[in-house]
Amino acid sequence: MPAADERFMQVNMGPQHPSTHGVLRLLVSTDGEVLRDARPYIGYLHRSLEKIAERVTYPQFTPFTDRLDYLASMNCNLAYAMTVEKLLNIEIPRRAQILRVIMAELNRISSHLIAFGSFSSDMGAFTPFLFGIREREFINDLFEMTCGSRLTYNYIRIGGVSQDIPEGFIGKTREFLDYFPAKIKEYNELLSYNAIFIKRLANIAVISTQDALDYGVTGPNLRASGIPWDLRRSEPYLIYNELDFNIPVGKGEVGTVGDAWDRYMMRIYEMEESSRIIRQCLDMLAPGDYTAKVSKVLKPPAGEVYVRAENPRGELGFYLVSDGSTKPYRLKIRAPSFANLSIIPKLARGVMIADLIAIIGSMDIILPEIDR
Amino acid sequence: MLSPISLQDYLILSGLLFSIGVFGVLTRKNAIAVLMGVELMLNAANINLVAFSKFIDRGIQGQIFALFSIVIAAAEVAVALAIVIAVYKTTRTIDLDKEDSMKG
Amino acid sequence: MSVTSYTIQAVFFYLFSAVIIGSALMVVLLRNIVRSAFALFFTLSGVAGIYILLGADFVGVTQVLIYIGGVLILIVFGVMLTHNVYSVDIFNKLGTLVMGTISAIVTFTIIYYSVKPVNWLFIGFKPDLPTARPIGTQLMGTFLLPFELASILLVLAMVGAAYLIRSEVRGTSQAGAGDPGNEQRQDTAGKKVH
Amino acid sequence: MTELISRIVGGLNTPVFLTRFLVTVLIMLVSGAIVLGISLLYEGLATYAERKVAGDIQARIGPNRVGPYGLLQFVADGVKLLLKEDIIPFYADKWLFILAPYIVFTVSFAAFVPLSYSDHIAVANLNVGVLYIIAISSVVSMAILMGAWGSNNKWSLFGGMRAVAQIVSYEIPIVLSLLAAIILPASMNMRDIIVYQGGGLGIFRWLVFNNPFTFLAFFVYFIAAIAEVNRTPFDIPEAESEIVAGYHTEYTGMRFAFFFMAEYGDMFVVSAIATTLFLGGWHLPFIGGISMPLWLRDVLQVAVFFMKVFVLIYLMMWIRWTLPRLRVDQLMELCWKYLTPIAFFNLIGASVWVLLLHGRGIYDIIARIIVH
Amino acid sequence: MAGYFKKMFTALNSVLTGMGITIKYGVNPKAEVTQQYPEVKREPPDRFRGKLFVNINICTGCTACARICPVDVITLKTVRDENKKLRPVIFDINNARCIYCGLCVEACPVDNCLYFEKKYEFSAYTKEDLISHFGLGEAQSPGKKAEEKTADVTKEQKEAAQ
Amino acid sequence: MIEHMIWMIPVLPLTGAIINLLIGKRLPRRVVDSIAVGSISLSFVLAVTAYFHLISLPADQRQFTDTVYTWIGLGSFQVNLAFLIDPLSAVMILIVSGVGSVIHLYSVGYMHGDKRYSRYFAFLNLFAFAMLLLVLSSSILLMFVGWEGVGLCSYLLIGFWFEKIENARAGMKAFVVNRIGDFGFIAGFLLLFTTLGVKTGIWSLDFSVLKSNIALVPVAVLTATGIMLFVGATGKSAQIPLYVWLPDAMAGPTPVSALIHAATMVTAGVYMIARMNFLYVLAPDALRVIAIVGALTAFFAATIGLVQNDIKKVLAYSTVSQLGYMFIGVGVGAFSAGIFHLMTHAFFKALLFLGSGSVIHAMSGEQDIRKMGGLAKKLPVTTATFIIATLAITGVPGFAGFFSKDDILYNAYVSPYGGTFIWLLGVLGAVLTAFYMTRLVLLTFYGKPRMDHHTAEHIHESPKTMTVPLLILAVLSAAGGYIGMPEVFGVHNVFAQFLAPVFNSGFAVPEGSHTLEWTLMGVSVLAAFSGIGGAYYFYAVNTELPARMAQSFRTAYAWLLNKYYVDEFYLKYIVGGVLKLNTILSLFDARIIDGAVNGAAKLGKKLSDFDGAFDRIVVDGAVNAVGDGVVSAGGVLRKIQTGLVQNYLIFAILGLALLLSFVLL
Repeated sequence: MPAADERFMQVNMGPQHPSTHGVLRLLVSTDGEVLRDARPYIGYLHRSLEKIAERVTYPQFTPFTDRLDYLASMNCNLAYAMTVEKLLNIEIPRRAQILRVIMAELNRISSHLIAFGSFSSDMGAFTPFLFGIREREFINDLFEMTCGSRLTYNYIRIGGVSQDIPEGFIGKTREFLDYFPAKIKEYNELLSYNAIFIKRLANIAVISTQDALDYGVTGPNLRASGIPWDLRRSEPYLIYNELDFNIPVGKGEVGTVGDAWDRYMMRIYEMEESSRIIRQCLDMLAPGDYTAKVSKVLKPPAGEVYVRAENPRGELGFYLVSDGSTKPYRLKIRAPSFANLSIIPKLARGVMIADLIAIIGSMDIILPEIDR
Repeated sequence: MLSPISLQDYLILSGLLFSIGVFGVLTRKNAIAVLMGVELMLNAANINLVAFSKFIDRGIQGQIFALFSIVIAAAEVAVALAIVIAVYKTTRTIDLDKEDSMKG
Repeated sequence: MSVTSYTIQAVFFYLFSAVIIGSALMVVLLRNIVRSAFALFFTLSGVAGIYILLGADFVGVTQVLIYIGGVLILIVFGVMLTHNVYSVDIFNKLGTLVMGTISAIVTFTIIYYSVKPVNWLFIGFKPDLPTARPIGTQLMGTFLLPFELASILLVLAMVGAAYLIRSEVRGTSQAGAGDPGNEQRQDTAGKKVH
Repeated sequence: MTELISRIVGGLNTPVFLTRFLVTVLIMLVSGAIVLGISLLYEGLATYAERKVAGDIQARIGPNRVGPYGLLQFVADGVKLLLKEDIIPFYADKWLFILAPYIVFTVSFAAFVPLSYSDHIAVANLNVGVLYIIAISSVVSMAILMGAWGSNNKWSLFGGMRAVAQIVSYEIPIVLSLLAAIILPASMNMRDIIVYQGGGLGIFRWLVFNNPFTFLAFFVYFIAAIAEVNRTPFDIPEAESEIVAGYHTEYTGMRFAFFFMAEYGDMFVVSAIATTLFLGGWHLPFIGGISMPLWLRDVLQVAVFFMKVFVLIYLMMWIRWTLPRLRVDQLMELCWKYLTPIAFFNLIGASVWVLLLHGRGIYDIIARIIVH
Repeated sequence: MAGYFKKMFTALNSVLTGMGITIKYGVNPKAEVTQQYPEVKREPPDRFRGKLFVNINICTGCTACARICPVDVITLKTVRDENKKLRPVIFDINNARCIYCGLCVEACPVDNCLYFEKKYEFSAYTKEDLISHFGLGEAQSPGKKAEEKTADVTKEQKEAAQ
Repeated sequence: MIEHMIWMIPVLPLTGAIINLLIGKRLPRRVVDSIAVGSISLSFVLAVTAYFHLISLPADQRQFTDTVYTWIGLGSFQVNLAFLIDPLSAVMILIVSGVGSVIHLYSVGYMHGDKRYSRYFAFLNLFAFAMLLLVLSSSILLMFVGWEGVGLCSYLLIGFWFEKIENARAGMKAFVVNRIGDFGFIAGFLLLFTTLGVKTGIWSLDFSVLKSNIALVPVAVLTATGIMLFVGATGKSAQIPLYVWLPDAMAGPTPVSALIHAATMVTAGVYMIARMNFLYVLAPDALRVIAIVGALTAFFAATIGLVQNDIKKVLAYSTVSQLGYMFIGVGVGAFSAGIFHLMTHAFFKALLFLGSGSVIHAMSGEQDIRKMGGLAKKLPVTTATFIIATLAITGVPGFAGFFSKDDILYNAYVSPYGGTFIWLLGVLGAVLTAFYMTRLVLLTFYGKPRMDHHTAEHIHESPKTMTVPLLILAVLSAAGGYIGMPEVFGVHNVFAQFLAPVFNSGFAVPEGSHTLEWTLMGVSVLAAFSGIGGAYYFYAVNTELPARMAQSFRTAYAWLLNKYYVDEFYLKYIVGGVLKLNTILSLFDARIIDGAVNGAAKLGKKLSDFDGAFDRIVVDGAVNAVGDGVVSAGGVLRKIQTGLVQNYLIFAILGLALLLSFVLL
């Protein structure tokens, strides 16, 4: 702990605080309402996931990846599955690939809905949060009918997906896609373009392009700073190179490029883009295998591999070392929120307490991923 | 049965309050506490004004004076506190026993 | 005015007096300065009550509005700005305490003996009439100049106070390491922050 | 009031002063108890209404378990709060901590006193009624500061400081906009003000329609009043996502309930002032001229008064569940850069209007034009 | 100055737009999406991952489920019966630890042996109550300790063999 | 009409000051200076109108009062906010507003690049207001307000460039030294007020009332009052011993020096004594003191002026010296001569200062005359006007200074209050004046350029706004003297006649023979030319001589250069304060033996007497005893002075209680 400057008030924001999105602890040093310093202290949710990986077999670790970013389990499953597949050199059937994309993008929408909702409640408006939850329920229902679970899906497996989609899934998804744009418009009217909301966020906590690169910020936060870096486009995996979608970047619509409002708005735009992707995928969906042939006991050859995928919160990477046994020798997770969190002390200097909440909310960090 | 309250009673109440204020001003070590003592004294004076207005004044001028006094007290406190805080910022204390740069 | 009214008035007078004197004593005697600031709240409320008892409802309400809503808040803010949360105790020295007591008693004696023997010239019974309108009329008439001056004074005080407080350049004032008050604050802070 | 006392005492026909005195005190206590009871009932129902309105707006149902339509929810809540453990933090300043909620509640309750509920019903018809309410509600900030300081919690302190700054600042536009209305009836007596607004089919003489300046004043007042009672979008003193719960962070059980009820009490009072000063108070719209028994008229008037108040309270709730929260400095900016100057020029305009047109409102002018 | 009023106007406009949206919901009871849970029970989909159930009679005691479980939910003890077939004497599933990943169900080689029920209400007062005992030993000596159960079943088998 | 517009004369600049002070920062510079110059010019127009109105009246009725407001009304004691116009104040307002307008105009050019432009003009206007209030007031109290006002404004203006600590110090010094004088002033008029009140029951501070009742006051009181008032005048008008602030006050902008320290403020003391002439004629002892102090100042300041190298410092000492002449004038009872010199001095000294400002402006801020030279070619207008002013100040016949100075010297010789000694000092002063002024001109404008190359390139004539005022003042300096031509030339002394109603109580000038007058005039002309010639010899013909002189009279030169170490003396022995008395006493011998003895031995008998006295005292051990006594007494007393306000309050309350108990019991 740094020597406390007597002039400033030291306040612990968290680990028990309504808007630190979990158990993040920020040691905040304030001069009245103005922050001098905010240092994040992490580790309150540490579960040794990387160590556990060394003690379980490759397929057994899949459910644990659900718990990395619990709001985007599908995407975490996907990244892990792709990592092991690369190690094993497995080719995935096309239907499985398309299903994976559909699930990943649906989960991206549901994750962004939570980001949108929780951010709105951070900003003091509670109603959009419930609206967001309402739409997310729809997606949860879709997932539940596919894999039986509503939060930790464990659906995307090494070699494909665990089950084929059930009957009626496509119809329901289309229903959702038809219903969703009107809701996005509603969000925008209710919140995004609300004068108070803009006033709270425009020009707040601007991440410059250089800073974003320096701190390794990824995902919507990076794109909000004006860099069109999206792994789906820059390093296409699955079938993303066949799809037509835009990479929204921050334009400083109401303030500066890379301000909190831009970061928030990236998520709204991405939800729209994801809807487009899902629609295309549904059209492309043709009968086929939902999984490749994978042996019951996985024994990848010795070696190491790093695979990354675009998660809702940024670049999720798995660095996997295999010694040829059934268990990973070492698994290192590159969590996007962890990198994104690192820029918070820089942003938090000199802003007000309310802005700190806006910063955390607009970065959309998730603690299980940070603490692992 | 209680006898009607006379002007004297009000004046004595005000005198008591004033004396307490004097006590506070004289004994408190803290500048703001002294300021509170001053407020007590001002209030005592205002009670006098209003009481005279009720019992002797034919018009309402005593009350108007009290109003002015209240308003000016507000200004006084604002400035006094500003000074106290300015002193605090330079010396990091408002202990009057330490503010003795006038000491011979 | 019936006798009952007198009685009620007397009851209220003694009630308010007790509140005023009691809380005023707390204001000057309590060692915790925040508490004495809050005790001042009761004194001021009691004085407002006395005003209303005297038929000066406008003054009474103004007392509440300005003294409690303004002055007292300022004082409490002042206390909070100049004290650490954990060191609000103030002590009185015995010497000044004795001298102060003597002075206070002497003051009261003088006031008492100058008030008591006087035969005040009463104008007789004066009903409690509405005061807001005559006060307003007189402020805008007879007392227009003082009224305007008071407003100017208030503005000046406001500007002056703001100027005084903001004159410090942030981050330049250094709390000396040898400052005893500073050490004490840190000690207590270290003890109680958990 | 005095009439009532003398009637009752006269009925007793006893010369003993003590009896008369006791009867007077008794009547005071009883009338106080009635108002207290009604206000408690109102406050309970208001909390229920708040939750119901929130539910409606958020596409939920809201409380519906206890009693019909969940109407008794507040009773359950009250019982729960009463039975909850009463926690006083160890390092709190116990005196202040205990005293603060009582003062807050008392003050909010005391503000009910000068309200004129119908032509004949009022607890005390004060000559300086409007000023009295303004003065007494400024005491709230003191009590809040007491609680905030007494809690010895940094979040509480933040909340207290914010609350005081906000209440003190917003008093200025409130008073200025009220003055714009008061100069017409030239009285601060609630009943006089309402009587002034009689006629004109019961709505056209409302001060809000009197002239453009009073119309504007009403909105300025209403916005400032929302801030005065610390409700979203001005709920920064208890902004839960920023400073946990502000000044009542450490309060539990009944002490918390006092703060809670005081908020709803204040809502009623500010709405009642708006009703009294701008919306014609208890005047029966359209049917005011019809002769009817006195008791019926009083009942109708009370109903009309409460109806108007509740509409305004609904408006406040509606706003609360729509808008995000402002930041501290933006709140001050709104007050000092927008509301105060507008209210100020509005007051000048209203004075000029009154001077030039001798207090005639737009309705009077139109009526004159039509008649002649 | 024009900017000042324009700002006010845009602010008011956006606020009123927002309020228009909320009042639409506020006055429309049909918009309410809440389900009255205890009265209205939601029908879970077919693939719902609820409480695990074991059809112990067709269980082959292969322990595939216990091995694949990442969190060691399943406690499985088998005894060879007279036909040299493995019989699951103890088949305990600790619902408090289960993460409902479904790996065990997929691993089970026997159809309809280990599967998820559509049950989702199984609150209990103690953690022990959350352990479901499916093993054969449970039928014979319920409530006994694991060792005793094994002993009982072994004894019974011995008796039967004799 | 004009009788009731007198109040506007001071109020106009006040309005200008208020406007510029409040919103000047937001106004364009053109507007700021228009307001400032316009307001003072309007005042001047009004003053001229008032003047013409005044001379349209018969000579014995030339006095009227414009009462605006009853300022203080306590029973019979009443102080009005009233303005008095009589010939004396008419002359003064003409000078103040006239010269003031010119200087305002000049400032527009001089200050054009300054960042606190509006504030400067606000202060300048405020100063004009205070000065006009001073000269127009009809009572001492109101005059005192103006008196303090000019003090304040001089503080503000001297320290106008307060970024440099010396400037701020100079302002402070002026303020503090003025306060010392003011103390005398207050004491003086209060003494008069109370004595008159107690003696006669007439509680008044009005000049007219005082004048008519002055005879009722005992002479001793009048003398005391006169001396006390004169102490005030020494402060304001920079006479011995309080002149030290004026040279330092040159730190302010040059137009300020011109306005405050040449033309107006410093003359306040002279004006005050002239205004109180009815008192002084009854207190001849006080007059003598004034005359002697004036003569000494005139001489000593001139000696210091001989060796100064800063162009403004030379002018500053010449101002002090010329003020000494004015005091000689009023001190010998020739009030109109004093005022006459005041007027001509205002013209030529303002011109000198403005000319020096123009030079400094051209030299990019350089003030050292050793680094100038040869400027005549590059600054023709400045040079010409400067030379006119120099001729005026040196008393070359025909120029303004000649008539006024001659008038004073003549009166000093013939007046019963004066005498040969004073006259002689005056003449010597005139020689020295001529010498150092010529030196200044020669060093500045002629000879080889001594400035560095860079500065030389930038030298250029000042803009119109600066040269036009110079020309106006040059005309006045050249011709202004003719309104006061002595009667020996066969004309009427218009000026003296005009002022006569005010000074009717003054002494009658004894009819000296024309021969005497011619002789004296000849002596002073001779003095002027000898000074000029000497300077010409030293600085144009034999240019090495001054350096050699300085070398051979090293110590004397050092004394002169360091202004007789008066500042150091004050700093060490007066400012040090009472509490440090002990330290001072113990250090006395070391300092005095080293510093004072050496100088005293070479300077002459007077100072060595002084020094010798010191020596004896210091050698005497008794002083130590005195010092110890002071310390121990102070030790007892300082226990009371805890520095804690509350302790003081306790004593105050107990004391009050004691007092009240006498009343009540």
